[in-house]
Amino acid sequence: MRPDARRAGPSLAFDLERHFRDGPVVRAALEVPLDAEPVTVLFGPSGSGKTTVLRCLAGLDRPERGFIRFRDETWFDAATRGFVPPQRRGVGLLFQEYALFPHLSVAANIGFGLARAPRAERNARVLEVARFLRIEELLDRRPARISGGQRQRVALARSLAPRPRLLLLDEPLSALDGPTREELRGELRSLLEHSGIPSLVVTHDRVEALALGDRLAVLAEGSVRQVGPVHEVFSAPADLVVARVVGTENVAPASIVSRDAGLALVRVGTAQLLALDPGGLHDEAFACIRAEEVVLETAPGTPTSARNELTAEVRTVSPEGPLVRVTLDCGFRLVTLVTRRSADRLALAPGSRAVALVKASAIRLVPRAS
Amino acid sequence: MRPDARRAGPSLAFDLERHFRDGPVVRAALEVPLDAEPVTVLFGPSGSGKTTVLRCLAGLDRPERGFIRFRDETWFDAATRGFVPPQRRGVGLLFQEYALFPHLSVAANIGFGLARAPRAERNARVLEVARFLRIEELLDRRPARISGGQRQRVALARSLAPRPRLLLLDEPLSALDGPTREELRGELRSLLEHSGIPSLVVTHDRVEALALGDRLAVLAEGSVRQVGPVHEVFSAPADLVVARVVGTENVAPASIVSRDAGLALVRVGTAQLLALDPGGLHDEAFACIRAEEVVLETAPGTPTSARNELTAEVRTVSPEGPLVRVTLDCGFRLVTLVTRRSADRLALAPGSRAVALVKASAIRLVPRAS
Amino acid sequence: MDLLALRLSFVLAGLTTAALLVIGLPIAHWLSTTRWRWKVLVEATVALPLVLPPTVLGFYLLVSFGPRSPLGRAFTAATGHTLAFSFEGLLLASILYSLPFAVQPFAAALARVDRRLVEAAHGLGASPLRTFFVVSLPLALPGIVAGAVLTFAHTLGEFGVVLMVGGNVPGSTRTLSISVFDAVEQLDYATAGRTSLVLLAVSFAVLVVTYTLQHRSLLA
Amino acid sequence: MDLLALRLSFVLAGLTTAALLVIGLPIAHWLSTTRWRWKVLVEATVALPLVLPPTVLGFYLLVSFGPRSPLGRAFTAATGHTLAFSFEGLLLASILYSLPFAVQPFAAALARVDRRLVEAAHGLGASPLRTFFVVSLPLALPGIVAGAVLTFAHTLGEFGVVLMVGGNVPGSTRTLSISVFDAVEQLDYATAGRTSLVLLAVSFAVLVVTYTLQHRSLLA
Amino acid sequence: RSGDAPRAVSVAVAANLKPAFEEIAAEWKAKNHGVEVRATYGSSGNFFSQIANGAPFDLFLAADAEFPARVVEKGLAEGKAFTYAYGKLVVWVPKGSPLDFDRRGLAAVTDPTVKRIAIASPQLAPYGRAAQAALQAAGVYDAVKDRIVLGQTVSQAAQFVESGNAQIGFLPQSLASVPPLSDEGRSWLVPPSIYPRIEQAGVVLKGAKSATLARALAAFITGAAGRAALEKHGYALPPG
Ligand SMILES: Nc1ncnc2c1ncn2[C@@H]1O[C@H](COP(=O)(O)OP(=O)(O)OP(=O)(O)O)[C@@H](O)[C@H]1O
Ligand SMILES: Nc1ncnc2c1ncn2[C@@H]1O[C@H](COP(=O)(O)OP(=O)(O)OP(=O)(O)O)[C@@H](O)[C@H]1O
Ligand SMILES: [Mg+2]
Ligand SMILES: [Mg+2]
Repeated sequence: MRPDARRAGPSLAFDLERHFRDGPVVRAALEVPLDAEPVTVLFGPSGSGKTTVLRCLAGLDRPERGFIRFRDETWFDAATRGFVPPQRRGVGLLFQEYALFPHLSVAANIGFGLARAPRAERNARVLEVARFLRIEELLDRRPARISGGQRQRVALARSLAPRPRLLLLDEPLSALDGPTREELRGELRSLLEHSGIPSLVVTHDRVEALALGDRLAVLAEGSVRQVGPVHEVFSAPADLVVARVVGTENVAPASIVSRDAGLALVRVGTAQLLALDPGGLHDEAFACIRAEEVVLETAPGTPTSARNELTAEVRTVSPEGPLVRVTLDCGFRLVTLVTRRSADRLALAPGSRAVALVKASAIRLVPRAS
Repeated sequence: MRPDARRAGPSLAFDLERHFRDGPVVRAALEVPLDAEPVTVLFGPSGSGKTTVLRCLAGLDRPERGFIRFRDETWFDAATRGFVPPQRRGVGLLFQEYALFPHLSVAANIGFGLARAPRAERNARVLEVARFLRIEELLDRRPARISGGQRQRVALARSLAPRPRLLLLDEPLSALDGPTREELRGELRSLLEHSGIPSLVVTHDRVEALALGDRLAVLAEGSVRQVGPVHEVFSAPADLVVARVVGTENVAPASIVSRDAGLALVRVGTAQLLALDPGGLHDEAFACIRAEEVVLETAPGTPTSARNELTAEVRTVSPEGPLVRVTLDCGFRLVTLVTRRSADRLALAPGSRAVALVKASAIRLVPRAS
Repeated sequence: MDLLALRLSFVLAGLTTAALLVIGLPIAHWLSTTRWRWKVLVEATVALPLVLPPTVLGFYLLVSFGPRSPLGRAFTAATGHTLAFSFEGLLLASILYSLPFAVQPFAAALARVDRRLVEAAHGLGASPLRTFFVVSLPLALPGIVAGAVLTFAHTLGEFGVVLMVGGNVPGSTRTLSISVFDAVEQLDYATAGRTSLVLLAVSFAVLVVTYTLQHRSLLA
Repeated sequence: MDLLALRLSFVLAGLTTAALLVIGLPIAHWLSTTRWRWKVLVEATVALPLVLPPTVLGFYLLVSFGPRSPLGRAFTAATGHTLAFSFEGLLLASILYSLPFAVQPFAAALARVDRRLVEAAHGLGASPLRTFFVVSLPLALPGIVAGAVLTFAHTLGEFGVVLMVGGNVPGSTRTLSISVFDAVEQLDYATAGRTSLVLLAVSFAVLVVTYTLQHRSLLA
Repeated sequence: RSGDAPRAVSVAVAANLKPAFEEIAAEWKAKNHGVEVRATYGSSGNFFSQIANGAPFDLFLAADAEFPARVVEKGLAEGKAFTYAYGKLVVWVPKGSPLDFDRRGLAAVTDPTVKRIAIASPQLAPYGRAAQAALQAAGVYDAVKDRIVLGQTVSQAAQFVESGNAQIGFLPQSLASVPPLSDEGRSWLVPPSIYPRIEQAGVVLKGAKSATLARALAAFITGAAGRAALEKHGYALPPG
């Protein structure tokens, strides 16, 4: 999405470049609509520039080039040297490493952004946010005297309390245990939905991205590679880089053997696979297959034109949460995820044999050049 | 497991109590064998005392009561006031918030614990560990000039580099993106296995616990509630608290209607369920059911004595990573996880009807008193 | 025991310290945040008053307070009396002479305040002024207290500049340090000892209270 | 221009600063880490030498260096000359007098070093000594430099104590500050001005180099 | 260093004597084949404290008679104290001052243009005591006492007037009769009858490393050559 092709409604649009001395250049361009779909998730590998983007949006870093526009305000413009200082942007930023004020109580930390509100109102708001994040018994303590996960929640509370115009959350829930995290994730989502505060949330967790976000922007190798509804980006990564980032388990080099009626026959390793032909491909491509799209059976079924059946040998079997990750050799290395029940039923073990079923539509071919 | 009932082989055993001034009391007792199964995962809700336990083991905090024994050394004993200072424990601690030396380069940070090694050896080791963690291009930078996930890896590298006698890792991979995390998780596991360094790893991630750990210790409400093989603890939580902590999705109050031949008939909400009778139960209990143990079908099948069939109405359907989380009303609120394919096949949508199948053995009854 | 001089000494030391908090903190803040290439020059300059013997510095101040300097003339025109030999002149001289004692520790302490906390404050809408007072200043407190204590104690003991600029006028420029000095010069060791003891005791009390308050504020 | 005095001044200031790094850092370290209830008393005591006028302090030092004190007698027995009026005595007096200038900023800076970093160093097997030199000290550098600069500059300018204890002996206790002081006393302003200028210029150069090195070490 | 035949003598000299003593020392050195005179100039009070604590001076030339007397009293002296000069007090005013002392005498200090009068501290300096006594004798002390500022030494008093911060200074003639003061203003001799004599005495110190040389120098100062130099520099002489 090109941020300069401006939408009709209000939006946050930026296109920026930040150069680090003996470090990389971070480039990111994005336009986020502000009138609907409040939560945009920023996804990207470690070191791709997510924090840098948030810092630039908050006004704590100045890009070397580009602009930042929020609604009809220009927050930054390298061309005109325009710069709105952080104080006047009304942004709530949750720092990745919290940056809590060590000399202030938890309550004073949370209330810091409410300096202008009358005391009673401020206290009420602090209590409200603290309750929401389950840290109300910690209000009198200093940050050094609470736990890591508690600190993260205090930092989140501090950024939420002033009801900012834009929320920038850098891994808001990463230090929390599963149950707390799930609970807060749901409540945070409904809070953001109801308050309508547009938010940019950095997370490394696919589940969190799906649960929190409306849209997903993938930042990798110095630029925003893809933007779209979360589910769509996960299931249809635009290129190899995105596929890697969103964690497509199988990305294998594929050469196109033939094409026919919207399908392509490709060779992957020693196997041949039928895949949807996205068009515009050269002979060399990557085949991306999500692990959970592979079905395992003990015996071959009825092959159809749109389904691949691969006989395979099981290499490894390892539990992964509610599922079992099975690595197969079927002419190439194929990782699959099956339920524990299926694994039991199929008696999967290293060395045993199985048949892997993959729909042609589940194999996504992406150009190799990218 | 009572730590004072000492095993034959070498072990790390502790039983400690740390009192915080206007804070909670953290109690933890555990015995970890050191001759096999190198990795013990410490699991527990935010604020339960995981960091406190690691700090006590590293010698940075002094418990008010109890003892810490490592092999045949007594590191701490409140009774005799014995205390081995951190320098002499040979422990590698990864701090939850990294605590990198801001004035030293990444290389100097990683090499800090190798002060006694000759320069060349030190450099080689630093490079080796940095390569392992994919941070070798950052060696010359200061911590302030790298990203959050990079910092976490530097901290991990710093604790691994001196080949400590005991590793204490406080959320070693929490700030990393999915693919990097998965990769490192696997490599860390094999590193720990091969080096044989006994490790205590704090994580909030079930997948990580399963993938990294041999044993799981659950710390909650001020004490270690359960210890055992990871999978076992996840699938058979000893009590309600553990069930909550390990994230058993369904924990519902159940009253026992009748017992027969190792099975118990319980009422949950308006439904009646057959469950395994663990014995020793009073009339009131909790029924714990893991979401992925529930199978959804469109129509009832052949009921068996050991299988419950519950007709249900779908309430919500929400994607969660590779799976879909479906909340049902079947006389009580039942959360299930199904593959995306199943969800499509069953055409699950709010308001639609389905049948939930739950094996009696998948329903775990835990006493209500705990 | 010269009570007038005792009072004067503490008033002078107190006002000098207060003035250097007002003047020194902005300078120190600037020094600790500026990225100007040549700031080392300013840093070095700030320390220079110390290098001159106090009476010599006092002499130069005396000249620049005199009727032949624009400053001296302006002051006399405005107030009717000379800057030299007045309490105002004494205060001004003390402030100039003690500047390094205040600014150096202030700047050192402010330089070590975590930038991320300052950024966090800005991000939460705090003005630079509020950020300074609510974040930087409390975090730099030990250094600020060190600077204030040095200024205070040193002003109490100073007599070189004070003597030169003040002219030893009882009640307005004759400080306790001059009394002690006079007593020692006159070989009146009993008086000198008594006066020193009072000076030490009162200062000790002031310092103990200051440090206790500082520790409270950091630990509460 | 009294080159002997110039050399002596810088040697004295340099040695005093060096000595106070050696003596002051352990005291400051202790002050910044101890949890002893009464440490405020020590903190306050450290500042006390400042409260006395330099010549008065000098007088008391003179007495305690003299032949009637055990210290003075012991020194004379050991070296054959008196502690007073010798370079050694001068150095000792300067160290005592400048103690607060060093210890206060040192302690303030060390107090603000993040405890978690110290813990991290201990956890990585670093001895308390190595932790101090490799972690605490570099992190407290601005405060250490501030203390050292104050000590150095102040020792250059000091003449009250120096005059009293040193006795203005050319080549061994006559410092440049005394030369300037003498010149001003003799109303020999030309010499005073010239000497002051040299003192200022050399000090300025030393300070600029110090600050530049400090910034380098923090930013490199 | 301190060999059998010392070639140097160290002298503690009152600061006001510096110009005169430099001349005397140069002359004496020439006569004694280059024997070094190590002079330390400073305040007599300081010198006394230092001598009492073992300062290695051979000869002490004070700004008054009291300190040498105390040295003798303490048994630190070799022989008796000797008076080598009497100080003369002058009133010094900068060039262009309208004050006319020749006509009005000391009463001129009450002139309204005189805002500040600089004298040395009467507690510390004999010239300060003399100035105070002179003002009292002239009957103007009470009228001007609030305008008096005290210098710790006569030099400081001189600086107060010279810098223009005070309009009148009571100074030793020895100071006022040489540059820079002699160039920048004029002085008027206060009649010696209205203030106590400012006796300046010296003493040879016990344990002097070169007592012979010290005694010889003392004799030289009180001798013809010394007297001539002292007189030239504005001191009155004891009956010789
Ligand atoms: N001050 C700096 N100087 C030089 N390079 C820097 C600086 N700050 C960040 N970088 C580099 O810029 C890149 C982007 O950093 P950033 O912190 O934005 O990454 P991130 O996407 O937030 O990563 P993570 O998920 O690990 O937090 C990284 O490669 C980092 O090493
Ligand atoms: N210095 C302290 N003073 C008072 N209470 C403290 C202190 N340090 C920790 N606590 C409290 O002790 C409990 C345990 O803290 P700890 O840091 O060990 O938790 P944790 O299990 O590591 O949590 P998290 O997963 O959030 O990091 C928390 O409730 C915390 O608030
Ligand atoms: Mg980041
Ligand atoms: Mg923790």
